[in-house]
Amino acid sequence: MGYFLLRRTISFIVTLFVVSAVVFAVMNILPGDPALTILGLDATDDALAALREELALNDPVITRYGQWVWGALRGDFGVSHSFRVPVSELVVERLPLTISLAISGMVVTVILALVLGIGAAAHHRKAGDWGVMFLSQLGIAVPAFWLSILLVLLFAVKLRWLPPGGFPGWSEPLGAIRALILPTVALALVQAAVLARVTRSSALEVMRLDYIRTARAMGFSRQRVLWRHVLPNALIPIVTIVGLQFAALVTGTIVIENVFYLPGLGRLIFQSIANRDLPSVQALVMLFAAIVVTANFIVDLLYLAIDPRLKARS
Amino acid sequence: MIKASKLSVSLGAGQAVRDVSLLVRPGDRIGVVGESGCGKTMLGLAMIGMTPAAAKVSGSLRLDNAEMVGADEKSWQVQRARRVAMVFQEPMAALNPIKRVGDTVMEPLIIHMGLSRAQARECALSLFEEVGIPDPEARFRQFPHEISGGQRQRVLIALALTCDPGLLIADEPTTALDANVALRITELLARLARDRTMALLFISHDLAAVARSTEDMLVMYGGDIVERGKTAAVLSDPRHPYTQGLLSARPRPENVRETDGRRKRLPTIPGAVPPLADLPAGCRFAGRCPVEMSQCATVRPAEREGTICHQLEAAT
Amino acid sequence: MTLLAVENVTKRYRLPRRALLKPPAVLTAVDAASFTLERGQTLGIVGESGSGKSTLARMVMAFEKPDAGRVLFEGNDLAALSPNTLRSLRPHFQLVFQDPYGSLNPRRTVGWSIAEPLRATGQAERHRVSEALDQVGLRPADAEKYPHEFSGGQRQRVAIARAIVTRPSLLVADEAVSALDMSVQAQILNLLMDLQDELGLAILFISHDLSVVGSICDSIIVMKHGKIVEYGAAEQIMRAPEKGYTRSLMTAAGLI
Amino acid sequence: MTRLPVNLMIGAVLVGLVVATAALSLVWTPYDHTLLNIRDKFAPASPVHWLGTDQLGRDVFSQLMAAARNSVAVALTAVFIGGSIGVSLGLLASAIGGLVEDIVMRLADISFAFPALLFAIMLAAVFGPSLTVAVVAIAFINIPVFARVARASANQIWTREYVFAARAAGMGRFAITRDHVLPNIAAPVIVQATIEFAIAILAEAALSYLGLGAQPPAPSWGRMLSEAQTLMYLAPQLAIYPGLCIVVAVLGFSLLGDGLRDVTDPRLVRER
Repeated sequence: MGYFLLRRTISFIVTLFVVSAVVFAVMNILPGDPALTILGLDATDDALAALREELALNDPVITRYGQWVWGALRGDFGVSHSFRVPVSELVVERLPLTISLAISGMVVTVILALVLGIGAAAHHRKAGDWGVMFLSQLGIAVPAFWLSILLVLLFAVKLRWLPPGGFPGWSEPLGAIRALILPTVALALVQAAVLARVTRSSALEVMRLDYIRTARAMGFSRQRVLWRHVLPNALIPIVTIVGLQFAALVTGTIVIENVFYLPGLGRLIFQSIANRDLPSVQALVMLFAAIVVTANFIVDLLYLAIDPRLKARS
Repeated sequence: MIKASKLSVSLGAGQAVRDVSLLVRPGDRIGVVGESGCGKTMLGLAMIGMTPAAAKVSGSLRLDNAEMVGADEKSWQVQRARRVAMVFQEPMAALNPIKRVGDTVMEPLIIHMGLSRAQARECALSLFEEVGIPDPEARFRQFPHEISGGQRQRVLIALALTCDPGLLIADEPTTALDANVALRITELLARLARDRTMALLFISHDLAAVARSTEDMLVMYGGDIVERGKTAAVLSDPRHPYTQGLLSARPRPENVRETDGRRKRLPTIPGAVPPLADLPAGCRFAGRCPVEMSQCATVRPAEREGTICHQLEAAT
Repeated sequence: MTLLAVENVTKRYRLPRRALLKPPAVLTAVDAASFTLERGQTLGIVGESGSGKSTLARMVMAFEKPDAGRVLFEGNDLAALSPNTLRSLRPHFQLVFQDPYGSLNPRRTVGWSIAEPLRATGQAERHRVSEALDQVGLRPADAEKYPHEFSGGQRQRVAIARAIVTRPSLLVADEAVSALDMSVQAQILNLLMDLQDELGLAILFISHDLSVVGSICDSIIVMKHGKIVEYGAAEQIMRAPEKGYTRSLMTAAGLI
Repeated sequence: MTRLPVNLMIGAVLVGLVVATAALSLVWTPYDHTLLNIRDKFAPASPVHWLGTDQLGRDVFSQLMAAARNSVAVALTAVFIGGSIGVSLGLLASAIGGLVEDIVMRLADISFAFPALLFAIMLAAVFGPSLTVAVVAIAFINIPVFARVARASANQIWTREYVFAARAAGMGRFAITRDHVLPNIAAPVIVQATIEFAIAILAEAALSYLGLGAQPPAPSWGRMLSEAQTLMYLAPQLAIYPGLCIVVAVLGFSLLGDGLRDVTDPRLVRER
């Protein structure tokens, strides 16, 4: 078990480094001259030279990569070209919103999906099953941003129950929560559709296995077999998908923040693109990728807790 | 006491089990023999109410005095919790992989018998001992993948014993095991049946195992019981042509050469078991039988002295 | 020349590492096994699961290289041959598997599958496929059918037809009758004996079932934990096994 | 297999509808979808403009048809590029095994750290947003997906006894990949491609909505939605139609993919 942990941890760290190298390469080597990208073709030579100096573009690529990584490890992501403040300050300011959105979205997703998925499996080929399957099939096909627009049309424009967008800040807790309800629902419904399907098929898969037959042969009730024998085993593939979905949710926040004009990292990244602020984009992309990689690492650790066979095998 | 009369299991167009009548008394050890597709597993499943959803069960099956054909899942749950238990072929697959084997065996004791955890633990440990699991305390905390195939099958037998069943159905319990281990599991099942005066239905294609563990045996072919009787008698003096063919097709490593030094060929039954839906309506063995008569394929033979065969019917 | 000579063959597998500092455990699947098989003879290898009998078969088939020792087929050390030489030699030693369902490509006609060894060496196919089907008791017209149209026993016949289509001198049968029902098993065993008489095949017959091995083999190897525990003439071993382990296997098989 | 599953048939009909519309838009739309007619802006649905006009008086129905073409083209290109590279890598990894397989699969693992959106963001920051950026980003995320599917299916085939038989017959790796592996992994790869097609249409819509994909005046359902969003109080209907189109297209491909999986995966067929 210790060995498994160690191997996963090493692979986690290696992955982070490879990811950082890819991000750095795309943002610094692909454009040829980042300074030209930032300032545009009509920039003067002097301005270009000044910017190259500021971003240390005259150093060898390897040195620049090393400095970037070293800085990032200490929490220093450089200075935003457009806002003229350290990127880390921008991140600290906006991260809480993005994280709360992602986590509340995940919680709603998991609860909804487990209940619907297991329920559908328990009523395999009955009306409830078809209903859940139909809804989830539909949910998978609905883009989150369109669902958001529909929710806004209904709850903000027509019923006027909730605000159509914007964020009053955490100093107004009630307003903040109201502002997050529609975004959370939009994020979660689509993901729950996917997860409910996975849950259902995973449960059905487990239900066919011999040890479920054993449990039935012992005379346990349907409910007991379902919740005590099927569910724990069905969780193993579900956890994988939850890990992948957290990644989808985190990038989903980028979209949703733009739909609802929420001042989180997703808005920031688009402002940075519009401003051609390469240092900020680079830092933010790396941050999002790191969150995704970390989520997958946590999923691997969860496996250890769920599946005792792993400890033996690895 | 368990009594099946005219018990049938239909699957689509075919009958996996056809009009089987069977009486099982406490302490009976009955072997069920036949090749794959003969209906022996389906018979076992029918006796514990676990035939596949697509299967239709008809006829009568009485557990003690309760009629179980057409009974709902709830009444079957009660029977499974108290009266009948089943052990399956693949011990690895039959155990919940993420549950410690001790917890697996304790579960029915707590749920069905209402024991406390401590009592259940004590009881499960003594069951482990009864089925011959060495060092039960240590095994108790292990997961199925951590113990050997033979130990897993013993755990499953212990699990089946938790409700002190009147009938234990063992479906090919030794097929997935090595010969030496299989032998010991066979002996264990026979001993448990004797010690507990528990009925044992031992379903197997392994004639040697059946010979060793049972007193009575049934030979099945195409969903019919084609022959039944004392195990020793059936094996030494088979009467139905199918049983005769089956027994002689068994490879026997003695007198393996003809006088000219060539190897003897094994006697065979021609052809193969047809799919369920293609079985002849009369005697199921028609079409492969060496002593077939004109009416065999269409007319069902009646049972005489434990066997169903037109030839024997004609002889008596 | 001896057809097949296995000399002191050893195969080890590294088990997955469990701890960082300890070296990974090593499983010796086959431990210094030696035997010979002459043309036209049948040698049985019996053992329980994990005895190393299938590993031995894979090395004889040159799917794996031994860690020590040599496998000599017609005097050629299989592990030392270049890939091309090995390929040109392959038609002479062929293989039949346990599972009649998995051993044929479900998307190809059985005629296509039977002809595969011929194509591999660029030989003409047609009449050889018909001939092979005939030899295993199937009709030449069956070549156009797909595997799912056959019963388990017939599929095993097809697999045998594929193995003999190149007229090999050695047939390795790895649990070739274990998945079959008793009545079909007898048919396939008879077929193997017929083919042996007809074609002068040598058969390396691997099985967990001592009664099968005892009734069709000339000599027998009993393996346990990778080691050969008993090796001798079949009649001799079946009449008077020397080792307790062999005797226990016989007891378990209901032979004593 | 006498009856085709319902999802397959519904999926096939919806996909047929979308593809036919896209094809038709190449030769005919009721109006030129770029034709401005400011006087006629926000026209309601009528026999003249079947679904009305937008804020610049363009015919909505014509725009939706032209956008179908855009969606299908982007998805087709991206899935084809990503799929061919991914399948080749997967087959290679499976056939060679060892270190090559390890490296390919580790890279596939790592590339899952970049969802299409992140990749598109990077490219858009460097090259400026364009439809090409969207296609490249979607193609890129398809590579590891197909590599995994191809390798997993291929590895299964490589352990089949008929592959051992082919090796025993003297067949080489290339011939075995051609004769046995490829035909047997075709089904899972096609199923995956259909599902990825649905995902690609969703991704294109999202990227265009965010302004990272199709640029005006190129027609795109996603871009139409982002324009409609600003006019939500004025003309809410404009925010409905493009979304419905996306749902129909995605639903069609995802049902088709599920249906294909049901008929090609023997394990699932038995369950039915």
